[in-house]
Amino acid sequence: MFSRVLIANRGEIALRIIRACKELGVETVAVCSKADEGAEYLKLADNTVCIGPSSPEQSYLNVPSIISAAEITDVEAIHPGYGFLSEASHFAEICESSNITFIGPSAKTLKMMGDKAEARRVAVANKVPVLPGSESTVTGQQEALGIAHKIGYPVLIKAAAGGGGRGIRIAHNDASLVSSMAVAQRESETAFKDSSLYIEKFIEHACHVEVQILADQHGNIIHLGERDCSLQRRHQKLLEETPSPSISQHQRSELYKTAVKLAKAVNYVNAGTVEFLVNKQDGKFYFIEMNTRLQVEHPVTEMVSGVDLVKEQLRIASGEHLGHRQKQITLNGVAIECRIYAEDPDNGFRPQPGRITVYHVPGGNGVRIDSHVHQGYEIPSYYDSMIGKLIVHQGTRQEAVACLKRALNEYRIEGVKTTIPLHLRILNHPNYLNGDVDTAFVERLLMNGG
Amino acid sequence: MFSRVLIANRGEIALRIIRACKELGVETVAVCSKADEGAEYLKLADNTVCIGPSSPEQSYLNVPSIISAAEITDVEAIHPGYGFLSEASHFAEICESSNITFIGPSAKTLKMMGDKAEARRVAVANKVPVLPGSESTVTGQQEALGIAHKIGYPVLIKAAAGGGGRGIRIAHNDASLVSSMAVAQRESETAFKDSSLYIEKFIEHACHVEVQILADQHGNIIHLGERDCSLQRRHQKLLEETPSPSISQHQRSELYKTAVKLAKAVNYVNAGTVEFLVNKQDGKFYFIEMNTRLQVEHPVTEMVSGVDLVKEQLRIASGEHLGHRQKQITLNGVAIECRIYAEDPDNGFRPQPGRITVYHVPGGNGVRIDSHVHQGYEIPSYYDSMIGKLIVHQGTRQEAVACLKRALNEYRIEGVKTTIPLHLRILNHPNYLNGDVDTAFVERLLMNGG
Amino acid sequence: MSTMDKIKELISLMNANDLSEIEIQEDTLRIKVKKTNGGFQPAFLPSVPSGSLPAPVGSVQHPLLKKDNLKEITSPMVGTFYRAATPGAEPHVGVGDVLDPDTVVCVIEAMKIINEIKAEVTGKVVEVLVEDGMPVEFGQPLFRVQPTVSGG
Amino acid sequence: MSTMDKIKELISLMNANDLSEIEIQEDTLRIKVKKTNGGFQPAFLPSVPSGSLPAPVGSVQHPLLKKDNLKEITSPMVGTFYRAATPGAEPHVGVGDVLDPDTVVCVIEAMKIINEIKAEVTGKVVEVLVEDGMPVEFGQPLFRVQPTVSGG
Repeated sequence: MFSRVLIANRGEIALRIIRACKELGVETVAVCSKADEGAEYLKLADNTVCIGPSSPEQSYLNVPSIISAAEITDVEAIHPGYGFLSEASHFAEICESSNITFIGPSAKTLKMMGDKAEARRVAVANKVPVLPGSESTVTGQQEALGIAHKIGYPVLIKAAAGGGGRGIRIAHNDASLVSSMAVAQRESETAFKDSSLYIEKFIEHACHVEVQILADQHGNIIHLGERDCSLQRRHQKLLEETPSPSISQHQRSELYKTAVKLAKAVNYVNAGTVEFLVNKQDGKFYFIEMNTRLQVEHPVTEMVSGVDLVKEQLRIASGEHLGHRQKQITLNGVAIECRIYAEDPDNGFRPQPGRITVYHVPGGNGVRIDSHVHQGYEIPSYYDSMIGKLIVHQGTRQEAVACLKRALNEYRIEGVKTTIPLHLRILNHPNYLNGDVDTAFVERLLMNGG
Repeated sequence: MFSRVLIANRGEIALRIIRACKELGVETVAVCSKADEGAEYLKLADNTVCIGPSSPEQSYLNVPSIISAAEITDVEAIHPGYGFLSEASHFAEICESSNITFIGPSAKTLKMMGDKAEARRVAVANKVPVLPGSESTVTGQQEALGIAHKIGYPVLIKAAAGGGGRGIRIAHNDASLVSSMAVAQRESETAFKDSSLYIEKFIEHACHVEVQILADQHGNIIHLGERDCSLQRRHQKLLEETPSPSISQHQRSELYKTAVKLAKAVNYVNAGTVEFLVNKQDGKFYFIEMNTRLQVEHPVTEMVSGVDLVKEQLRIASGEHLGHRQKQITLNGVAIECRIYAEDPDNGFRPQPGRITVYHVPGGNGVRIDSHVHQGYEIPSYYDSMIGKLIVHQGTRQEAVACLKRALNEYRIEGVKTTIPLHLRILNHPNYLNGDVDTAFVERLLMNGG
Repeated sequence: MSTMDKIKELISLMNANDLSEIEIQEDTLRIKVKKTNGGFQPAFLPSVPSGSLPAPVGSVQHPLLKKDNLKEITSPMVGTFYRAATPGAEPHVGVGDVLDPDTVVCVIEAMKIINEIKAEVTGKVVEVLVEDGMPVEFGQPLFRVQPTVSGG
Repeated sequence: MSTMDKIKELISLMNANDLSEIEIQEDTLRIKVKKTNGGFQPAFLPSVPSGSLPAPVGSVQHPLLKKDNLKEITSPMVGTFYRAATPGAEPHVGVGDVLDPDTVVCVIEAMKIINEIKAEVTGKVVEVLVEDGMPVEFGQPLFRVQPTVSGG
């Protein structure tokens, strides 16, 4: 195991990784921007290095600064968390050339799976079903229109370098395709300095199901079940659960097999997630992409499997064999996660930076809280507005929903508005209770008023 | 299932029961004394009834007041929690005669197992090993001396009506037996209006291991593994874990068999705990007593078994069949609980009532918090000084200890002193790490300074 | 007194009384005083409104009345409040009635037993706070009384 | 008393009395005084003292010096601080040296690259805050300078 690790991230996931390191006896170096300097969660790290000003580009995305911080603190490895540099192959390459272990797959894998068109080719070559769409990236309007006509509207426009729901648009006809493409390209150019897109068939009633993979450097690959992340708002996940209430046992085992097959085909190492879209009408599933990193929603998998994914990531990166064989993995009960965002529901769910004046979290049996905030915490305006995750674990879905509701009602947050009322609305909706949800459920709920 | 239940308790266990009821869709009536009136945890109940002044005798032990509160709120059942009236057979009798279900065993069972001498007779009759000692209660000095001479010093003096470590004394010779008896009788008379005692052999190096039992009204009895509660201070438990690090697989299964046998012999119904003392020198074990109620430390069992004991208590009391058969129970990993007391370690661990000015609890994977307090909470001076329980669940004991340490270090409590530093001292002690502990471990640790 | 002097006095009041907020508005006099909160009093979200225990009649506090030295007769037990010993009988007391400490003002039924409640105060009944037949908890105000002997 | 004087007095009152808010409105007199909210800033226990990054030399802030309009030259990057471009060479600057904005005051090595750091201020070096060869983080004060042109 490593003796010292740098965490190239912030907020709840930085704290999540600090906790795992502490439990493994690994020293931690946290990095921070000027906006996060002095934040309380940083005090739980053994060391903190300020790496730049508040803007993410100059701090958490600032590769030279992070590498330099790693060098002056003499760490053996860097954990990138999620977002920021977690899927940046150039960062992983620089780590490799600086003799620092990047805790994640190789730069080569990151590059391959990070290029969605390339990932699609790999999937097709391995007989993994993919959505009808462009076979490689598209930049020209005529090409895009041609593909749309071939596969039929509605179509989805995705930034090749996107992630976290950014740069995704739906077009229902030629005119909206042309205008959406222009916006998507501009956005993608700004965010990722890459304006290439790809286009695929949009499925109206689909659920988003992803399979968690763990693979070591010695060729052992296992899965840890699936997560259903159909509840999204603006393509951003809001509530995730395992097992998926929308798929059959047969579909489930097909998804597991497919995910492991794909991971094996690319010699995947470390934790990864294979995302699928499942058509609720005909039950067919399609590979969307592989997330070559830890996911925000990883705790639901930890709750049902009893496997600590962050500790496993550290073990795998340090060269250890997987501690679990597939047949040793049993998935017990149901886990659901709510991502709590500081957002104003009366104002289009705009992020609400500001000071949390009152903060009290739920507790008790089956409740887990992952959060870096506290009473008096000042939410900076530069980053994600998620202030924590509430995860519950119970024997059945009905019990999990009941537990989640009572826990959400115990929250006491003042100073900023949060998405807690929205979560309660979802949980009280009869369709949610019946497991009758798809990726448009939340948008429909919001359109149906107050 | 019941539609409305009254909770005849306070603090963390009242909140624990409110949470279970909420998750089962059962309405709750909380009761409170004047000292607890307005406490925040009460607001999570559907209804609250003030039952008397601050002193426990006039409120939480005030049977007519509680029954009257149950009648005016029209509840079907009363959950007594632990302590207070939880093992009072007269209270259970009055519930029965008032057509209110007492959530626990029958008044008959409470009476039988509550009388330690009677419990001992039952154990002997069922070939359950008991400690050498008095066969029935003792009140006379000469009788006590005779028994002590027969079984040999040191001996333990216990209040027949005691519990929670109260009224227990060790005597090493005739003089200390005589004086201790006098004090114990006076204490017991005050606390329980019953001055009868019993005397048993004191084992110097013993561990305290107890087996959790669940039994329904239809004759089904299962166990949910053991808890090791050897870490005590003044006979009060401080840290509990499962599985016990001190016993072998063979001893473990013998204890389980013995506990189930005894529970069956007394036609036990609801949740109960059979306590054993295990002699660390020769491995022999002895029945001490049966706790006919929920235990403070029940969460460690919940963590490894996945069974919610409070929900099971409610299901059993409402006449349902046990939801689990013995072979369906699997105990996964290791769970440890720390009881956090508001006490001043620099002042003989005297309870510290007062206002909690800062309160922030740990979170993350494997961490559970059961607590009724919050920032700004005023700890009343009338009751137990426990302000919460921290429970961790991990795959191995080593991981559980590491998780517990990092979690204890995340606590931030100001305004009152707590036992957190003492817990950290225990967890850092090499003997604790090796599982080399007995019931005198904590006292030895405290005597060795610091 | 100057504004500054006023503020200084307010601050010393705050320090002496553990207050967190004082608000004054002098034209049509508005005063707001807040006790130190430190963290928060309400730790949890308010639960659903109570189902079985209806709010007692007139249970809202009248601070102005209280200032006038009114006394409250509170319930010494949990039970059901009856103004008369038997159904249909005349209430023990009503508004305007003069009480001495031994006057029985109502009965409370608890566990099928009828308990007579005495005034334990000398004075005149100003208000009956609980409706006949309603449940009451320990310490709940039952009557408001204008004492005739000593002030509050 | 002038408005400024009032504000100053209010601020010193706040500091002396641990207040978080004072609000006045003088026409029909509106005053609002608030005490610092007992909430807590430090949410977690302080961790063990940092292992690898030693505290920079003289990094403790000197508020009095700061008031005297001293300026700090801070590190624009993470890396290792060297007072000279090559080992054994004379330091670029020392206490008493006069700087103009283009004066190279030190170098910081980051990712094997030597970066020359310029003063970006005109003045005289009063204090060198970091020892040669020590790691520095972004924004860390390196030198304290007495500006010669404009005050702070």
